[in-house]
Amino acid sequence: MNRAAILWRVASILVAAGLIAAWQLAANLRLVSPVFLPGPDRAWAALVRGFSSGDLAGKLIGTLEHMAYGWLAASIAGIALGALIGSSKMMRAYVAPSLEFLRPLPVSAIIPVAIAMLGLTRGMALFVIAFGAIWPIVLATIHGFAAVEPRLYEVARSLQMSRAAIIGKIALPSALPDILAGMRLSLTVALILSVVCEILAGLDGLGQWVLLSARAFRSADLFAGVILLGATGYLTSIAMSLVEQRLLAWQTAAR
Amino acid sequence: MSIVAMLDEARAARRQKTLIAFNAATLRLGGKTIIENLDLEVRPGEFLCIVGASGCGKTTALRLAAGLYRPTSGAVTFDGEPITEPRREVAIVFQDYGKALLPWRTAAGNISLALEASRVPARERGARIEALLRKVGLPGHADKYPSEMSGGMQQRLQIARCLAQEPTTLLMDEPFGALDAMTRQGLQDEVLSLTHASQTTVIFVTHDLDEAIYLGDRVVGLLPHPGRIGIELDVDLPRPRDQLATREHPEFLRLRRQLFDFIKATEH
Amino acid sequence: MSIVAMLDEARAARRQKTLIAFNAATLRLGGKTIIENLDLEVRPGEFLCIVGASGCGKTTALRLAAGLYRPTSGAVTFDGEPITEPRREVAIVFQDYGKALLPWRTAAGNISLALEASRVPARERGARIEALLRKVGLPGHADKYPSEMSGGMQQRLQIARCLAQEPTTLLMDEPFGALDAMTRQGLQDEVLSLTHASQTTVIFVTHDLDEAIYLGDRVVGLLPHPGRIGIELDVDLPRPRDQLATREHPEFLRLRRQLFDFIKATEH
Amino acid sequence: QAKIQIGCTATSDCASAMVAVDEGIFKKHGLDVEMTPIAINSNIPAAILSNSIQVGGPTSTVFLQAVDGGLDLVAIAGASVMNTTSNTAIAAFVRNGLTIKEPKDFVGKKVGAPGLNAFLHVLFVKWLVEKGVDPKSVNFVEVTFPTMADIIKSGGVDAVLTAEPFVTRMTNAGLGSVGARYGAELGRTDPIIFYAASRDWAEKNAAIVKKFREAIAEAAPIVNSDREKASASIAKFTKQPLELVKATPPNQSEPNLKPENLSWWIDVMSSQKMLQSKLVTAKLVLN
Amino acid sequence: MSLDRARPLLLPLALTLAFELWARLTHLQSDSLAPPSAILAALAAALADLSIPIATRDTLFAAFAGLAIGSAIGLSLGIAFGISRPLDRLMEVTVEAIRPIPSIALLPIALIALGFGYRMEIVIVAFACVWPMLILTRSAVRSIEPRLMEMSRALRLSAPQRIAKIVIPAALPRIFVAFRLSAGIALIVAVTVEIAINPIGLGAGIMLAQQALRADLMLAYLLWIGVIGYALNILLIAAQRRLFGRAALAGDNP
Ligand SMILES: Nc1ncnc2c1ncn2[C@@H]1O[C@H](COP(=O)(O)OP(=O)(O)OP(=O)(O)O)[C@@H](O)[C@H]1O
Ligand SMILES: Nc1ncnc2c1ncn2[C@@H]1O[C@H](COP(=O)(O)OP(=O)(O)OP(=O)(O)O)[C@@H](O)[C@H]1O
Ligand SMILES: [Mg+2]
Ligand SMILES: [Mg+2]
Repeated sequence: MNRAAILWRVASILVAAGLIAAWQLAANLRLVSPVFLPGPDRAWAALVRGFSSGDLAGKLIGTLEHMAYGWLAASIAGIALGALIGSSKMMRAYVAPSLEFLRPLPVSAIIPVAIAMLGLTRGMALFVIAFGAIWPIVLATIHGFAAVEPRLYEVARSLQMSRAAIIGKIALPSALPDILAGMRLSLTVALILSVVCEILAGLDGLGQWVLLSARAFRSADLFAGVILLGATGYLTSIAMSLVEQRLLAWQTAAR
Repeated sequence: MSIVAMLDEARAARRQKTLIAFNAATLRLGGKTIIENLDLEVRPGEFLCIVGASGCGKTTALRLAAGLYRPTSGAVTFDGEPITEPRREVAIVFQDYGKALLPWRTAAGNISLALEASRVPARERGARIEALLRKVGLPGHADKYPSEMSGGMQQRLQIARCLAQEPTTLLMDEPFGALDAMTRQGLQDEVLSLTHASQTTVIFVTHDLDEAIYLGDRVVGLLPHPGRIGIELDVDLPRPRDQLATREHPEFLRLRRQLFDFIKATEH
Repeated sequence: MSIVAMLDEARAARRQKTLIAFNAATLRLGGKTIIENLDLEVRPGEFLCIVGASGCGKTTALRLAAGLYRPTSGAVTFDGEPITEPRREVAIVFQDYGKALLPWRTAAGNISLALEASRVPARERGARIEALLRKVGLPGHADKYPSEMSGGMQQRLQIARCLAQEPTTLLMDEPFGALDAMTRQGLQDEVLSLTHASQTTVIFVTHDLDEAIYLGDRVVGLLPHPGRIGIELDVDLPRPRDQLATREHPEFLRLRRQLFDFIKATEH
Repeated sequence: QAKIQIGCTATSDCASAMVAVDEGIFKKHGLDVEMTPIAINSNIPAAILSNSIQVGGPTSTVFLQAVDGGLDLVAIAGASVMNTTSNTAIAAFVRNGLTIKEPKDFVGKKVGAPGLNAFLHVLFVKWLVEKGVDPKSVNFVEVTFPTMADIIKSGGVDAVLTAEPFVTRMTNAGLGSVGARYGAELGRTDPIIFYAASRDWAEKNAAIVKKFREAIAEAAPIVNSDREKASASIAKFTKQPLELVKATPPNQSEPNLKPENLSWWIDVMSSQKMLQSKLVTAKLVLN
Repeated sequence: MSLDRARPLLLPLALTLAFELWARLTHLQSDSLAPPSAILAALAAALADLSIPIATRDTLFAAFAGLAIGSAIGLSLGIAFGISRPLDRLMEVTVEAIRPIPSIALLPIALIALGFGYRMEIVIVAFACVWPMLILTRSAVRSIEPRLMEMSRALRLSAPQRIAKIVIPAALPRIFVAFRLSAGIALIVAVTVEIAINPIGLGAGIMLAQQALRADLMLAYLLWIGVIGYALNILLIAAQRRLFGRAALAGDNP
C-alpha cells in the first residue's frame, strides 16, 4: 500500500516533469517571446537568485499567511453559513438570495469598497480573501445538506435529536465529502486571492513580487513566483488529501 | 361527580385501553390513496403483527404510527394525542436497513447515536453498546463499518440501535427479513422476552405468517389498493412461546391456515 | 489422434461438466479471511442453492462468482477461464435492492437500462418491459420511481431487470427476502420455469431452507469464520416441482431436517 | 486611409492624440485612428507587441523597463513633458495629525504611491536621494488614486504621492495637507509619456509614422493653447466629468522627442536599480 | 403570496436603507463609496444611455463562451479522474500545481499571445472554470453509490453508456452545483480581465468609472453585476428543474 502510493507519486511527478520538458522545448523554440515566457531553466535560476539574494522567502511566507488565515476564515464561516442555510427554511428564504447577489462580485472591484470601509489593513485583506473563497464551501455545504439520505433524517427525527445534533451528527458528516471538495477548491481560490489582494491592495507577499516583476518585464522572476505558487498549491493539496483520507476512511471501506 | 370529572375518568379508562389508535386514517401520496379509512387500536403492552401482500401498505401504516407521515384525513393518536412528530419513546426499525445506518460510523458508533440522543454519559456507553451487540449476535463486530457487514448483520445492527433507545413502543418493519432461520428464531425469542419484561408495545410488520402468529397477541392482515384491514385474528397461544411447542400447537396451525387463505385470496 | 486434439477433447468434456468453478478460492478483505479454500463446481443448467448463517460469506461467494471480487489466492473460473470482470451473460440480483436501482429512473426506465446495455432497439423495449413487469407482478407500475415503491416491489423490479438481460447464468442473492409468502411462491415458480425452459444456470443464495430445497438441484451449506463448505446435499425431488406436493414429499422433509440440524450446529 | 489603433491610459498625457482625433487632424493626414483606453500603463508594451494597438503611450519608466526586459520598442513621438505647471501639481500629501517640515521627516513613515516603481514613486525616490534621505528608510505601499482619500482619512498610510486634482480635493475635504511639492523642487522638464511602437512595425510603416508625427505636431499646440478644446477631448476619451478635467491644466504636450531627453530617466532608474542592462539612448527613439 | 415573494428582498432592502441613512448622517465623502440613492440614479442613467446594456452583452458573451469551454473540459477531466484512479494519480502533481496559478499574473502573456478582445478573455475564463468543474465532478463521481457502479459492470455497459446512463445522472446534482459555482467564477474572471486589461464590457466600465472618480457609477456597475449574477443563478436553477426534473431533485432551493 505504502510503496504503491510512493510509486504513484513518483509516476505523477514524472508526468509533471514531462510537461516541464515540453515547456522548455517551447521556450527553446521561441514559440512565445522569451520576454514573456522564459524557459524553466531561467525561471529556476531566478527562483534560486530570489531566495539567495532577494527576499522571496519573506514574500512567500507573507502569501502563505494571507492564504491560511483567509482560508480558515472562509472555511469556518462557509460551513456555518452553508449549514444554516441548508438546514433552515427561514435562512433559505431571507438570506440565501442576498448571497447569490454577492457571489458574482469580482474581488478586484470589491477591494476599493472594502478599503473605504475597512481601511488599508490586513483585516481588510483577509476579509476580501475570505469573501472570495467562501463560495465553493457555502455551495458545497448547502448541497451536501440537501443530499443527505432522507432515511437518516427520519432516524434522527425518531431519536428526537436536537437541531444542533442533527447538523453535527447526521448532516455534516454526510455532507463531508462535498464540504472537503469545496474546501479543496477554496484553498486555491484563497491562494489566488492572496496574490490578487497583494497586487491590488499593496500588501507584502508573492503578489507584489509577481506584480513588480511583471511591471519590470522580468519574466523569469515572474515565473519564479508562479513556480512557488504551483509548489504551494501542490503541497497544500497533499495535506488536503491526507485529511480527506483520514476523515473519509469509511468511504474507502465501502469500495 | 361533576361532568368534567366523569369525562376525565372516561378518558383515563380509554387511555388505559389504547395506546396507538388509527381513526378512519386515510393517506394519499402522489395522487393515490395508499391507506383508506384505517381503524385500528393498539393496547399498551400489546404485540400486534401486520401481514399482507407486497405493496399493500404495511410500511405506510407503520410510518403513520411513527409520525413520519401525517394522515390526509382521519387521525392517528398516541396516548390520546394526535401524532405529529416521532417520539423518543417510540423506536422504529426501518425495512431498508442499509439506508438507515450512518455509513461513516462503525457498528459501535451507530448504536452510540441512540445513546447520545438520550444523553447517556460517555463512560457508560461502551458497556451498553457491547451488551447490545451481544444481544443481537454481533459481539466482536463493534469496529466494523456498515459497508463491511453482511446484510443480516446490518439488519441486526439497526435492531440493536433501536433497543438502545429503550423504547416503550417498538415499530418494526420486517426486521428479520434478511436473517437465516436460526438467527431469526434467536432474535424472535430475544425480542419477545425483552418486550414482555418491560411491557413494551410492539407493532411488527412481517411477510412471514408463522412469525406473525408466533410473536403476536393479535395479527392484522391488510388488503391492498388501498390499504385497509381485511382480517383480524386474536392469537390465543400460551406464553411464553416456544419455538417447537408453539409452532406445533393446533391453534397455531389453525391460525396459520386461516391467514394463508386470506393472503392467497388477496393475490390477484 | 494427436495429443493436442486429445487435450482439447478432454477440455471440452470438462467444460461440459462445469460452468463455474471455485478452485481453492480464498478471499481476504480488510485483513480478515472471509472465504477460505472454497472448492465448488457448478454444472451448466444446474440450480445451486447456498444457505448458511448470517454473515457466513454467502454474498461474498456470489460476488466472487460474479467477478466483482477477485480471489486473493486460488481461482474462480467461468467456462474454464478465470473471471476477472462481470460478464454480460451473467445477471446479478443484489441483496440490497434499494441501492442497486437507479433512483432517477422509473420502473420502466430501470428495466430499460438492461435492454439498452444489450442494444435492444428502442421500439421493441416498451413491449418487453411490460411483459417483464407482468412477470414479476408489477403490471401498471411502470411509471413509478423506486422511492415510490414498497420494499418488495423494488426487489421484484430488480429481478425484472436481471431477466431483461436474458442471462445464461443467474446469480441471485436473497432475491425474495422482502416478499410475502404468496408473492414469493409465485416468483419461485416463475424463476423455475424460466430457468428450466432456457437451461439457465443459477446460483441462489437464501436463508430460507424450504426455499433452497424447493428450488435447488443441489444445496450447499456454508460454515462461517472463514466461509467454507459445511454440507452439500443433492436434491432428488421430481421436477417440475409443485408448491404443495413437493413440500410434502418425504425426501423434502428429510433434507429439510438435515439442513436444519446443520444450520443449528453452526450457530454459536 | 491607413488604420491605426492608439492605446492610452485615462490621463491628459495623450491629449495631443485625442485632440487630433476630435479635430480631424489625423483624418487630414490620411490616418484612420481609433483610441483604445488601457487600464494600466504597464499593459501598453504587451498590447503593442500583440498588435492590439500599433501605437501606445507608455510612461518613461514603463517604456525603459520594457526595453530593458528585452522588448524591442521605439519611441516615435513625444506626448507630454514635465513643466512648471505639471510639476507643481505633484505633491506628497500628508494626513492630518502629522506635520512634515523637511524631507527626513519621511523616514519611517508609510507612504502610498499610485504605482510602485512608477512615475510618481521614482520621482519621489529621486527627490529623497537628492535631499540626502535613504529611500529604504521609507515604507512604500501601493495605493490607487480613487482610494487615496479614504485611506488617508482612515490613517492607513501617513502620506500619499499624488497629483492634481486630488491634492485640491483632499485639501478641501480637510483630510490633511501638502507635505512636499517634490515635483516643483526637482523642477525637471523631461518627458512623462511619449508615443511608442514596436520597432518592427515602425520600420515597416515609416510613412504612417511620418504622418502620425505630423498630426501630433499639429495637435500639440492646440492642447497647450486651447484648454477648452483639450479638456473636451480629454473628457470625451477618459469619460471623466468635464468639470473635473477643466479643474486641472493638462500636462504640456511636446511632440518632439530627442534621444537625449531619455538619459535623465535612464540615470535615475539605473541608480534605483530598476534597469539591469545599459540602454543606448540613440536606439530608443526612431529618427 | 406577495409577501412570500418579497422575502428575499427584505434583507438587502434593510441593508440599503441603513447604508443610505449612514451616508446621509455622516455626509459621506469618498471616491469609492456613494449613497444608494446616487448609485441607483447612476445605474438608471447608464442603463438609459445603453452603456450598461452594451457592456453587459460583451461581458456575458465572453463569460458564457469561456464557461462553456472550461466546464466541458473540466467535466470530462473530472469524470475521467473520478472513474480512473490511475489516471487521477498520474495527473495529481500536474493538476494541483497548475490549479493555483492566478490567471491575473499571466495576463500579460495572454495579452501578447492573443491580443485584446474576446479571444483572450474567453481563454482566461475557460482556464478558471476548468478547476471547480474538475474537482467537484471528480468528488461527485467518487461518491456515487458503489452498488450502482457494480451494477453497471454487471450489465457490461460500455464506457460511454456507463458515463451517460449511470455516472452523469448520479453525479448530476453535484455537477450542477459545480456549474453554478463556475458560472459565478466565469462572471468574476471576465470582469476582472476587463478591469485589468481588456477594454470591453462591464469591467472596463468599472475601470473608467473608477478613474473618473465616479464612485456612484462604479458602484452602479457593481450592483448591476450582482443583479446579473442573481438572475443567472435563478435561470440556472430553473433550467436545472426543467431539464433534469427528478434527477436533480436533491439540488438545493434558491
Ligand atoms: N412516496 C410514495 N409515493 C407514491 N406511492 C407510494 C409512496 N410510498 C409508497 N407508495 C405506494 O404505496 C403502496 C404501499 O407501499 P408500502 O411500502 O406501504 O407497502 P408494503 O406493504 O410495506 O410492501 P412490502 O411488503 O413490499 O414492503 C405501494 O403500492 C407503493 O407503490
Ligand atoms: N468489505 C468488507 N470488508 C471487511 N469485511 C467484510 C466486507 N464485506 C463482508 N465482510 C465480512 O465478511 C463476512 C461475510 O459477509 P457476507 O456479506 O458474505 O455474509 P452473508 O453470508 O451474505 O450474510 P447475510 O446472510 O447476513 O447477508 C461478514 O462477517 C462480513 O463482516
Ligand atoms: Mg414495506
Ligand atoms: Mg448476504
